[in-house]
Amino acid sequence: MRFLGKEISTPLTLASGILGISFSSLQRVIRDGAGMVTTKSLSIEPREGHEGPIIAEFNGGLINSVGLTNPGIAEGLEEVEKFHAGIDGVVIVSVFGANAADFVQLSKAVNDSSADILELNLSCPNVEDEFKRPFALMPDKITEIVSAVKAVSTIPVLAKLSPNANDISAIAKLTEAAGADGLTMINTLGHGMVVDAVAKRPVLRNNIGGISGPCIKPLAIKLIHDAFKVVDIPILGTGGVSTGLDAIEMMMAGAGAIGIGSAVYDHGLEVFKSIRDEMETFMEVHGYAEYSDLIGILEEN
Amino acid sequence: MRFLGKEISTPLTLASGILGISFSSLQRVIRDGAGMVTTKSLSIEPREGHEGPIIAEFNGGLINSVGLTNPGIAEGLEEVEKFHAGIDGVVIVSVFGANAADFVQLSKAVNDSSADILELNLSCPNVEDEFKRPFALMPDKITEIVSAVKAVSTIPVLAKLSPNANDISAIAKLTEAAGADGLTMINTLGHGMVVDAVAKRPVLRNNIGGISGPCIKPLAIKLIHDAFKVVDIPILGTGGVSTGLDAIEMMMAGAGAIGIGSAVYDHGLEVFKSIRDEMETFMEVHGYAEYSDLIGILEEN
Amino acid sequence: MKCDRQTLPIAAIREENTSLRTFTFNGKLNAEPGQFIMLTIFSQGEKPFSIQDVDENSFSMTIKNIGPFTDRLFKMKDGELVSVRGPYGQSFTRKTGNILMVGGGYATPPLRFLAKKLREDGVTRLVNINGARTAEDLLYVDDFEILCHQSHVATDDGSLGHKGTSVGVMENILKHDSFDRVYISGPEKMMKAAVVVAKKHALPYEVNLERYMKCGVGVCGSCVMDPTGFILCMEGPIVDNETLDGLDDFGVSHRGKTGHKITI
Amino acid sequence: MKCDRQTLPIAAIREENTSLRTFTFNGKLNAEPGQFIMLTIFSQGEKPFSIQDVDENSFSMTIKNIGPFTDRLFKMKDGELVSVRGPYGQSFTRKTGNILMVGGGYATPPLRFLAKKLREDGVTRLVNINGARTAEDLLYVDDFEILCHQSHVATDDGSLGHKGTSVGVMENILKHDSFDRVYISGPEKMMKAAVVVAKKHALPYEVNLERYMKCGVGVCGSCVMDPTGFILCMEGPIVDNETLDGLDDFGVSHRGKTGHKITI
Ligand SMILES: Cc1cc2nc3c(=O)[nH]c(=O)nc-3n(C[C@H](O)[C@H](O)[C@H](O)COP(=O)(O)OP(=O)(O)OC[C@H]3O[C@@H](n4cnc5c(N)ncnc54)[C@H](O)[C@@H]3O)c2cc1C
Ligand SMILES: Cc1cc2nc3c(=O)[nH]c(=O)nc-3n(C[C@H](O)[C@H](O)[C@H](O)COP(=O)(O)OP(=O)(O)OC[C@H]3O[C@@H](n4cnc5c(N)ncnc54)[C@H](O)[C@@H]3O)c2cc1C
Ligand SMILES: Cc1cc2nc3c(=O)[nH]c(=O)nc-3n(C[C@H](O)[C@H](O)[C@H](O)COP(=O)(O)O)c2cc1C
Ligand SMILES: Cc1cc2nc3c(=O)[nH]c(=O)nc-3n(C[C@H](O)[C@H](O)[C@H](O)COP(=O)(O)O)c2cc1C
Ligand code: FES
Ligand code: FES
Repeated sequence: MRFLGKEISTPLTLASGILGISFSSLQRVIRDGAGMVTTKSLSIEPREGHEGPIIAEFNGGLINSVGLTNPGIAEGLEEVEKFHAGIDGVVIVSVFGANAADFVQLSKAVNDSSADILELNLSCPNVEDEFKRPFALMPDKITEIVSAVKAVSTIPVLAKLSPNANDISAIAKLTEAAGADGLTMINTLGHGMVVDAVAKRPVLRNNIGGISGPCIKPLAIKLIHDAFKVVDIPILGTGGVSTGLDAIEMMMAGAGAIGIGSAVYDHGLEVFKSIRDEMETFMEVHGYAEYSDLIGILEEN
Repeated sequence: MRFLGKEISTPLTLASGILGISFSSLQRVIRDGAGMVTTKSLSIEPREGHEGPIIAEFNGGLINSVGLTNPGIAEGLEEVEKFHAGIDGVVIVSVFGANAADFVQLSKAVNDSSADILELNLSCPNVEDEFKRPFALMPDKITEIVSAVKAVSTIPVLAKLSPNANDISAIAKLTEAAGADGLTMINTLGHGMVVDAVAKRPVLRNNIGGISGPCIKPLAIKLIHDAFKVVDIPILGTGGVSTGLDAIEMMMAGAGAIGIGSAVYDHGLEVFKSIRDEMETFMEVHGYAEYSDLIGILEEN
Repeated sequence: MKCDRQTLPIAAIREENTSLRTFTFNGKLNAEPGQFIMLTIFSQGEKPFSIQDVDENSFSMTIKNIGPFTDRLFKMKDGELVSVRGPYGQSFTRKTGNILMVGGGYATPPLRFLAKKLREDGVTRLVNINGARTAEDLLYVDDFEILCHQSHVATDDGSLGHKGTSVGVMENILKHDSFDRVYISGPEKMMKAAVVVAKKHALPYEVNLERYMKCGVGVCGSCVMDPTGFILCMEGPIVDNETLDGLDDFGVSHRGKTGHKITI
Repeated sequence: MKCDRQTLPIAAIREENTSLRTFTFNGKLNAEPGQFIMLTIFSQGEKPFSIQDVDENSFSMTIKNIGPFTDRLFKMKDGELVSVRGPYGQSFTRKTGNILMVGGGYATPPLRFLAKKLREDGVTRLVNINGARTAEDLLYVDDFEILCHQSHVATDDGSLGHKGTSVGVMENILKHDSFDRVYISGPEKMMKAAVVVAKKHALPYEVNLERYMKCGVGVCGSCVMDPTGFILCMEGPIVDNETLDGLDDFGVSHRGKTGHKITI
């Protein structure tokens, strides 16, 4: 199948922020069965991110407050070069900045690298103290950043949206209108707090974190479906997928490919193979020939 | 302990929409160990609500699109009278209307009944097609409705807020400023879609529903804590509580009492006793004498 | 997961009479007699139906065309998809010994399933009374003939068997015969009458109640009965004599679609 | 749940020497030698530490005061709360037979735990080499004396035992003695040297690696090693000879707090 013009063997994609710092993890995830891999979100300067604990579990998912730890765009792109030197695979480079100028500078660097697709992280809930509200909740910011990036990018651009948006259809439409080639939906849901009752304290050092995992799947599917109905650009559906059936449901709702994040935590990297196998079995039983036959075929009641 | 001036034996409260149509269910829940019970949200006229399926499960919780089925305020309040005729217990009557005038009319009727506390459901996500965005997302509507109701109500008034609000601190503050005696937080998270991949359709007849259950607990706790920091009125904390530890965490975050909804689905009405027992054990082990010693003692890192 | 669903094509449709059809599905259902499922027709709605038979890999319900949902179902053909969740609720107790069953109208499906199971259990003696308005309305006449040691038929118009109600037959039988337990499933008025008879003979009984059900899983409150707050979908629909004594609503009132109370 | 936590008061603090202390907690930890836990000091942060001992109802770590986190820990007293999650990672294989252990500096804690377990398993012969800069820096001298059949000590300054490194002692011993397996835990340069020696004698080995760890559960990528993408926190920290051969980073480079690569 194809996604944003790239030939991929499966729609399964490593989501940003999971392992994706080094070429070696990215290559490994491709070998373990992903069709595409996303790097951790890269900023102009290196970032240490938040102190630990940066991750906590609850009944239904995870909260994390990694805080966009990354070695900076220059070193990040070196890893992308090494990745491509060793394996055939599609790399999505995720970037984030404090303003449109940052995003443009980052996008230029990514365009000068061997990256296949650019993803704009407009929606990280873990740096609100630093950067205020996620851009993905502010229509004018989305338009400004996406159109500025599109003016300099020749590789396809994905805009990563937030589940906290109150009117996702409007956001999706204006993101498309600003020139985005595709949407990544959804980032983590902001915010959750997991409490340690014995210590009378939040578990995360940062007190709150973004919510991911199985529990956000119904939210992700709903938002993806809403966006699918109003845009023509493809959607990299992400949020709570951990089984083949999850992936199929999300593709039926409108996703053109599927991001996998928290499931790696829950099930290890083998999850790519198991999801792929489950998808294939379902497709065989129910008579779907191609992954692309699944996209957006959901009928509302 | 006391909540809004009422003496209650435990902080555990039946949340609105769970069984609470008839005096007999409400009495039963009190007998099963709740300190307070909330009625299903009552409107001026009877409502059939949505066709089924109105409820679906997913890994982490429930989605529902009951659509505010209720026999109308007149018959609903008859049940409240019968309730009080047979048992000692605190009843919170939940109401919702299409505008401030409806809320005032409903509140007058509730004030004329034996109801103990009035709850304004400003935040049901299941009737957006009918009533547009939940009032709880619109600051001016909250102010209008709450202050109009307060002008006619002599019994305490709880305003039920939505987790979809982007700035809960602001919403909580203005709800308090409008005169609310307390906050109920949170209603279900809007919206989720659960898909039946074989049928290629959403499971719910109404396609989408509000999300509840364990998976919304971190969101609820975070929002309750945010509100607790900025208001002086008590909070009826609701969202994903199914164990004693859940309840304790939520009280530490700032809840003055605890609503229980989806846990009744997951564990039956015995859940009130089991939560109470688990709370008592924890309090004994960790040296808390009173439920009220738990409220808001969480320290941020 | 209580709401786990099976989405299945209709495998077979059998016409029982002009208004009743038996729908069979190929799927596993681990159900006992008296339990029910919630059946979804997509874009239409969801309704409760008793299970009338379960085999290793199939199960079936007998359904009366009575309104919009069932009408839509009657228009469907083999191979069309519906969705089923359940089984829900408590079943009849499966007692061996000397057993009487009294059924009426389209409420007999669970008794058919029960009869089959009781025979498998090696029941000592199983006597069935099958009532309906007319011969044409009677369900499973041949099945009960085969499954029971003795099988009686009653029709209001006398078009088959005894002229009168199944409760009338029950009274007659109890004059000269005794049983360990009676299982009753029919219209509520008929069950009320049957209970009076059973009480007179100090015969333990179980009845199969129906109330408006929206969720089937003890959440919506639609099926709750006064004054005990009995949750029929979970704690019923099969109710034994002791519990039934506490349900003032029995034979008196039920709740409609909005939850309002209606006198029967 | 991989991130299940235990929040516990410090039960005991034992001073091992000026910079190393052993912290004991009363709690259950189902851990094997070589595994580690993530330790949280509230409002401070979270760091990985190897387990040096586990008893029925307690466990302990030996920790070096080296920076802000450990400094804060060293200021804490009995009874103060910390939080622990784990155990994480793969342990040393527990082989019986003829076993050599080579440890250096503050990396010896897992070897102490291993020695205890191997003795419980009935190891045929257990020989330990314990190295440090000075006598004062040596850990567990008495423990190893008791736990092992033979226990050697090496200090850089010769203040106790052999003057030189533990790897020097290893070389000497291997000249006249042979083993089934060697377990190595120390600074990476020392382990690199020990591996060369082990290879020369075709002696199977397992090493205990350290990399910057933020999550401990295979998510953040901080500890991943090139070029195989080996996830040290989950698949290590104990690494056997075959796997280690694939890790070009061993002894060469690691990643810092931002994930940037640093040459060792
Ligand atoms: C536990 C249980 C088992 C049942 N088993 C069978 C069965 O085996 N065969 C069969 O034909 N019918 C059975 N019913 C009744 C069946 O659910 C209704 O016939 C069906 O819902 C009618 O829907 P409709 O839209 O066709 O008719 P409508 O016009 O909507 O209703 C006609 C009548 O059906 C009943 N009804 C409608 N909706 C419901 C509901 N949600 N819950 C309960 N009753 C309802 C009411 O009495 C109503 O007056 C059972 C009901 C219950 C509660
Ligand atoms: C699997 C494993 C087991 C360990 N076992 C022990 C042990 O038993 N006893 C012991 O004293 N130390 C152990 N360490 C090292 C321990 O984690 C660090 O000493 C500690 O994190 C230092 O933190 P700090 O703030 O005091 O010092 P900092 O000033 O933050 O760091 C000092 C040095 O400690 C190391 N370090 C700091 N943070 C980390 C981190 N998150 N992950 C890994 N290394 C880090 C780095 O080498 C750094 O240069 C272990 C590390 C790992 C990965
Ligand atoms: C530990 C962790 C780190 C993440 N880091 C990033 C990031 O750097 N950039 C980004 O765009 N999304 C990040 N995300 C969000 C994921 O890419 C994904 O959108 C989200 O987790 C939902 O998918 P999931 O439920 O499959 O995890 C992170 C998620 C997790 C759990
Ligand atoms: C089936 C169902 C019906 C509900 N109906 C109502 C309602 O009528 N009015 C209302 O204010 N909240 C309603 N709610 C929301 C609950 O009161 C509660 O706020 C929410 O479910 C979160 O709590 P929980 O996770 O404990 O279920 C309903 C929830 C469920 C699951
Ligand atoms: S049908 Fe909903 S509680 Fe019984
Ligand atoms: S420490 Fe995060 S992946 Fe190993």
